[in-house]
Amino acid sequence: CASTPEPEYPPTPLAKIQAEWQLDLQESWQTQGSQGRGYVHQMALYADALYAADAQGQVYAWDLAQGQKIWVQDLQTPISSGVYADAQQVFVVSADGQLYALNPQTGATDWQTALKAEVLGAPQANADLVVVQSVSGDVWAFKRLTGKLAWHHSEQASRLSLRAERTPLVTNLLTYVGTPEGKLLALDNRNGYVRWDVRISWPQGRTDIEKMTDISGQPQLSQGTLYTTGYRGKVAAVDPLTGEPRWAVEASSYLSAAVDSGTLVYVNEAGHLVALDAYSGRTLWIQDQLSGRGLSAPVFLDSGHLAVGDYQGYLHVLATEDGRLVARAQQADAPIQAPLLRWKDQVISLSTEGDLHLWKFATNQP
Amino acid sequence: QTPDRFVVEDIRVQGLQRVSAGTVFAQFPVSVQQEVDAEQLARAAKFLFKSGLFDDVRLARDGQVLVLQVRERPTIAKIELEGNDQLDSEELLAGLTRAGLQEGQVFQRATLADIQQELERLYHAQGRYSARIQAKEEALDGNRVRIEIDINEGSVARIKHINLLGNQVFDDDTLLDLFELEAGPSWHWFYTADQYSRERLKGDLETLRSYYFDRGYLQFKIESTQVALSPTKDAIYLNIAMQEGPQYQVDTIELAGDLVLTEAELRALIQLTPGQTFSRSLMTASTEALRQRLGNEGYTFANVNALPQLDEATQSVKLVFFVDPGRRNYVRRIRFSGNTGTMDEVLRRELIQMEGGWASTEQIQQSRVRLERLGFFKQVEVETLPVAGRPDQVDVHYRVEEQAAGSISASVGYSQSSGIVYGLQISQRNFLGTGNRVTIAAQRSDYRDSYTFSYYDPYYTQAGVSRGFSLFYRATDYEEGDVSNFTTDTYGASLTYGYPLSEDSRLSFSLGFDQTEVKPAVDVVQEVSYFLEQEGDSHFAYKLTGRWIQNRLNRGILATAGSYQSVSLEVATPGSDLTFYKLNYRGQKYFPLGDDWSIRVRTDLGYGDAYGSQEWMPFYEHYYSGGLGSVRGYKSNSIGPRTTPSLVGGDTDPFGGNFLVEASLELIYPLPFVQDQRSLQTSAFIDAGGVYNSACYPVSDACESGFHTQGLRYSAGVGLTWLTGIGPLTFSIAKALNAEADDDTEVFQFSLGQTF
Amino acid sequence: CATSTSWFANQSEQQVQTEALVYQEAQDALTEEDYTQALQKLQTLEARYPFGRYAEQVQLELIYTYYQLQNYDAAAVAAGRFIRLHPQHEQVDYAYYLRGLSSWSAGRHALEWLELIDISQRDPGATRDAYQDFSLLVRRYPQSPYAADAYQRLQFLKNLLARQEIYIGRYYLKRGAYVAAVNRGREVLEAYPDTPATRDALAVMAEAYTHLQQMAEAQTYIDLLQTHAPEHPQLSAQGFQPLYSADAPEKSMLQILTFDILK
Amino acid sequence: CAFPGVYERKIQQGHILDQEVLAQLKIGMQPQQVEYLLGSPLLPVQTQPLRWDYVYTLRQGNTWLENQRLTLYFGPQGLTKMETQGLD
Repeated sequence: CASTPEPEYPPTPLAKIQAEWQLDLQESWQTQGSQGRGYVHQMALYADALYAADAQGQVYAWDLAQGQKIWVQDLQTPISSGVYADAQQVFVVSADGQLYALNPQTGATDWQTALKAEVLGAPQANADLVVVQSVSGDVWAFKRLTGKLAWHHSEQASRLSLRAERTPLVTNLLTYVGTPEGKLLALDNRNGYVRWDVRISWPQGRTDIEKMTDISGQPQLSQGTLYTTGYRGKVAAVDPLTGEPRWAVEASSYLSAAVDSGTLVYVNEAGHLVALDAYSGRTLWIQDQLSGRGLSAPVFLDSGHLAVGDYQGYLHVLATEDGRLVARAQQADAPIQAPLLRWKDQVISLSTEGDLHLWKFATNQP
Repeated sequence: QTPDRFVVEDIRVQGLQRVSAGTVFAQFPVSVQQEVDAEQLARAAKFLFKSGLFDDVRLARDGQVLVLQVRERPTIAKIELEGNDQLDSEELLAGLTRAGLQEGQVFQRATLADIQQELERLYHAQGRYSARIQAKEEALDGNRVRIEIDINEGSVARIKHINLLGNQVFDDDTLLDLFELEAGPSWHWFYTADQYSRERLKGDLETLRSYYFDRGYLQFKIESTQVALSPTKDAIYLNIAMQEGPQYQVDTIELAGDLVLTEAELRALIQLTPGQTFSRSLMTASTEALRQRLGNEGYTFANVNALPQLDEATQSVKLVFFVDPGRRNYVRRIRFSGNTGTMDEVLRRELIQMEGGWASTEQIQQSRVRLERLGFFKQVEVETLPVAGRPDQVDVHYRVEEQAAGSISASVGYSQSSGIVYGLQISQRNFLGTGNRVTIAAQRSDYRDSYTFSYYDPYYTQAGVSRGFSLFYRATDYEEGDVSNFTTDTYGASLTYGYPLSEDSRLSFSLGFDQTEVKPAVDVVQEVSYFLEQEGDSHFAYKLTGRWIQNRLNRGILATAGSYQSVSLEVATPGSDLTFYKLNYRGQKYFPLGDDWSIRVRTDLGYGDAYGSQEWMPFYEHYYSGGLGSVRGYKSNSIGPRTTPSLVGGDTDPFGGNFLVEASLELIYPLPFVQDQRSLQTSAFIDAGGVYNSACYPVSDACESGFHTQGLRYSAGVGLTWLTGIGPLTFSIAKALNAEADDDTEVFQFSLGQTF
Repeated sequence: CATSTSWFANQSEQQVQTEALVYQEAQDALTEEDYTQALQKLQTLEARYPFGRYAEQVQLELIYTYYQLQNYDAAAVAAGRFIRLHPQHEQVDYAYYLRGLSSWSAGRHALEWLELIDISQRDPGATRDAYQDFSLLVRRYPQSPYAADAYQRLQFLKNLLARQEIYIGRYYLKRGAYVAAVNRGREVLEAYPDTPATRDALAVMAEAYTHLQQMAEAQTYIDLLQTHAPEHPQLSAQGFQPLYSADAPEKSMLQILTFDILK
Repeated sequence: CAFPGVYERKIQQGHILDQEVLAQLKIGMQPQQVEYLLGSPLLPVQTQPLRWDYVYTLRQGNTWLENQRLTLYFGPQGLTKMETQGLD
């Protein structure tokens, strides 16, 4: 019998849970989704405005307070990246390598510039610059008012890298990026020079596949420590100014970790949620009931709860203290790969088919 | 303690289980009575260890006796594979054997890792990047091990999306069409175009570069190609970033170096002209044409290279062709191989390139074509090899593959036109490899009994004067052949001489006689009885035939290029009972369309008439049309005017006519799964043909004289010819397009043993 | 579907036949000339006991069995492997001999026994490959029991190849390609000096130089022919008789038209 | 043979000996220099004394169109004598 080869980590069926919280669907909107081109289209939230993009080339803006659409802008070319938004501008990158700066009120295009690379992660910005990182690991920084190229850091292209939503962490002075070769770099925002770099994991093994050891998640900064995950490498904490490693733990995760008040949570390759003590790296708990379910990057809803989406369109909420599953809801049967968002008492989820849902997150304990 | 220096009285080996002492001594370079020191012994031990038979080799000394303590490595008794579905076990075991790992082999610790790596490599080659292999060993008695390999094949990494960046001039779709790799729906397991492989990507990038170079974008550059694999390892995404650059026009073209020929002559071969958009393929074609031309002048190893100099300001190219003829070459020896049946002289006499003369590439190639035109060989290849120590001399080697035509063959053929054909054919075109055509053939069928003896020597003299003679006896029952109800007995003989007029055309004359008896059946058709009344039923004729043949086909059988024409005039000379002539033209031309596709146009024309006191041309010499080799889809000989039934009754039969018009248009295409195109040719065709009488017999009522279009018959269909061991097999399925009531059509026709 | 657990895993290891027993069975099969049986036995020995006591003997007998089964390719491959593995083995001459015989027999032409086909006028095919093996055997192992037969076959091959050069040389004389004819004759003198064809080679070279009107050269070869083969057919009272004429047509018109009856 | 219009192929043998090249032959030249100019001789060479023969022949059917010969004699200090025949 032509057995379909079973995947490396077979998805585990969901067991009944003791729901302590619940998620009630409030609102549902629609984008054109990723159209099978493997885009995640991370959403952006600023003040009460929610922004999203899709593979059709449309950028949407909603007013969450009023619960209705503000504007839709059609760029007539597929968008591959996630969305970044703040008070001044909204940034997206198209599939053929054009960075667009849009006016947050009207969606009109301020400027656009070509960088001729595929960008999946959402652009990041600070007061002066907007920074994007391509799938191959190269980093471009542009002046956010004019769109003029400030600097370009190029990574020596490895033959086979992991397809992931590489996202830089932009601070005032430095921009932190992970590379396909397993290194964490700090780039000086003025000129793009490498202030420091630290090797988090080593490519080992014989074939190209075994040699893949990308750092593909977005580095996270919390209480003066910089955290990063690594594919077939390590989860590590380093000093943000010098790159001095504080602790590192063998792990394999290609998604960004979530850090909040002393707890770091990441999803490993097998789909287990693992919580570490942010100061020492000691393992607090491991939640493996969602193994193999293609989880999205974990997000803290509040200090007590964190949430992930899975490949069948389920939302799962876990308790931060021990990782037990406290709430669950299912949207349409389409994968949720974009990290969830929290707005006031609501949780926002986006599926790859473009269904965007707002859920009221409340406890069901009297 | 290792002995410092001593004479070895004897050598004893301890720890042998399955390895024989003889093998150990053969690998241990120390012999009895030899004086050795510690260093020599260490080297000897290392040499024995390198044999790979033992896990450990230790030396000890017992008095004057050297003791070898060895621990044998186990050998692999069995390798078992589990979980492999896409790649079957033989394939995997063959891969392991190639890596030197097979049953009976010595087992080393490293073997396990080697097995794992080798199998992973095999799966990665199939694009199954997520395959995982565990190998473990289990000890058996007799120092042997069994190796168990558990395979999880994982899924094939399919290309989800190819992303082109930086292309403004040509859009994504036009460029992606050039690619072999495509992002395709993974619903079909055998759909392999979307299976990523590095070689295919390299090939596609090369196609992309030449696409741009061929359109003048000389500064086109592929900046980066980036391959990303999804974390679940089953989807691959390609990013190709390019820099198109400006389009360049040709500014000037120069020729430099030792041109050997006049500049004008060489310049005519260059396919680029100033002002035209530059194209790399035209530049390469021009270089090849120049090199070929110099080869024809004896400079077989000439080389020509073209250097485009870019002027970025004006976006124009200055093109310089550097010509270096090298030295004129001479052919030292010409050698044949593969002609185990055909005599060397039969091949050598066809060559245009002379041994001992200056070498011309064109003549060497033309000689290859002439060998193929003999029709004795399935394949003829030629290579020119430089002679060591003689920079200006070459040897030419023709490698032939003989056609599997038995020299003695009894053939039982079947063709619808004449039923079962028993035939004993003593030989055909290459009698015992002498190149002479000797045919002693006896054929019996309901339609015709014929006995022929013919002998034809194409090289009666060296210059190519050919000579042949033939004797034949034929009894034909036209009734069986659906013509009309009479039989003819003919016998005769002829002597033929021919000689070449040029490299590919010949003229031949033949003188002969034949005697024909016509025996009408009782209800013979009126036309026959009318003719017999006029001319009697037994005719003797002297036959003089002149024939001009021009054969430029690229192969003797199943040609795919070139042309063939023959004009012949057959005259029954004065002094024969019936004086008539028949003028025939037969021509075919191929238009190759590239890699085994070509169009073939064929035409047959014939006109015969009586002359002198004679009024009618003998009806048994009439032309007929229809059937295989003529207008397919119609019964053979069935097209054309029909006879008038006898007064007694009986049906009308085809009567043929004194002039024939036939033509066919064929598209020859290769069958996809057939590699050996040389012995199988398939085609789709349209045939047309008609037979007419310039004047009608007074007795025939339904007869229209002269050419008229309703007389033409059309058909269309598909055909196949296959060269089997016992002779060519021809099939055709054709639909008659404008058959009328009394035409007898035949959709399926086949025959074995004749080539058409 | 469930991965197939190898149901025969628990089958006890095949009753271990001692190596000697299997080897004996192979010898019996060989003596009875039951080569298919012998082949099967020898192959199990080769797989089971690649380094056993009889390993080398088994290899030699395998070559012999393949040869008897007329599987000439397999015999040649097996012999080649033996020569590579045991270059100093005292029976390595047998391996060379068998490899030579294999390519010799592979080259034989079906109709040759009918004397209808003169193999020296055609490509001897695989038989030519036997040349190296036999000459190496004769040169390096003169006292080998097979050297005598190898020498015979070598001589036959040399004569065959030399005769072929003469045929081609004479063809070139007929066509008027005299440089080619000279070189074909020279090839015989240089490559096959110890064959009777050298006499005809001298005649071909003499005739070629005559037609080239280089009488001095022609005379040297005629003198050589005189001394080495006074009874050569082309030597007559009036001196050297060329086979073809350089200026008269090969066949006159009359001859052509009258089947060579009238001149 | 005497058939009307019979095509008889031209048979060419030996080295093309054209005038400019022959003009460059000088007494005293070493054999390698000659070999570079004319090419290595196709006909067998005589060794004592060293004599090289170059011929160029062209025949059609059984009539001579060209029959040129060049014989070169070499001494210890290179080319000593040149003889030509049929080369005007």
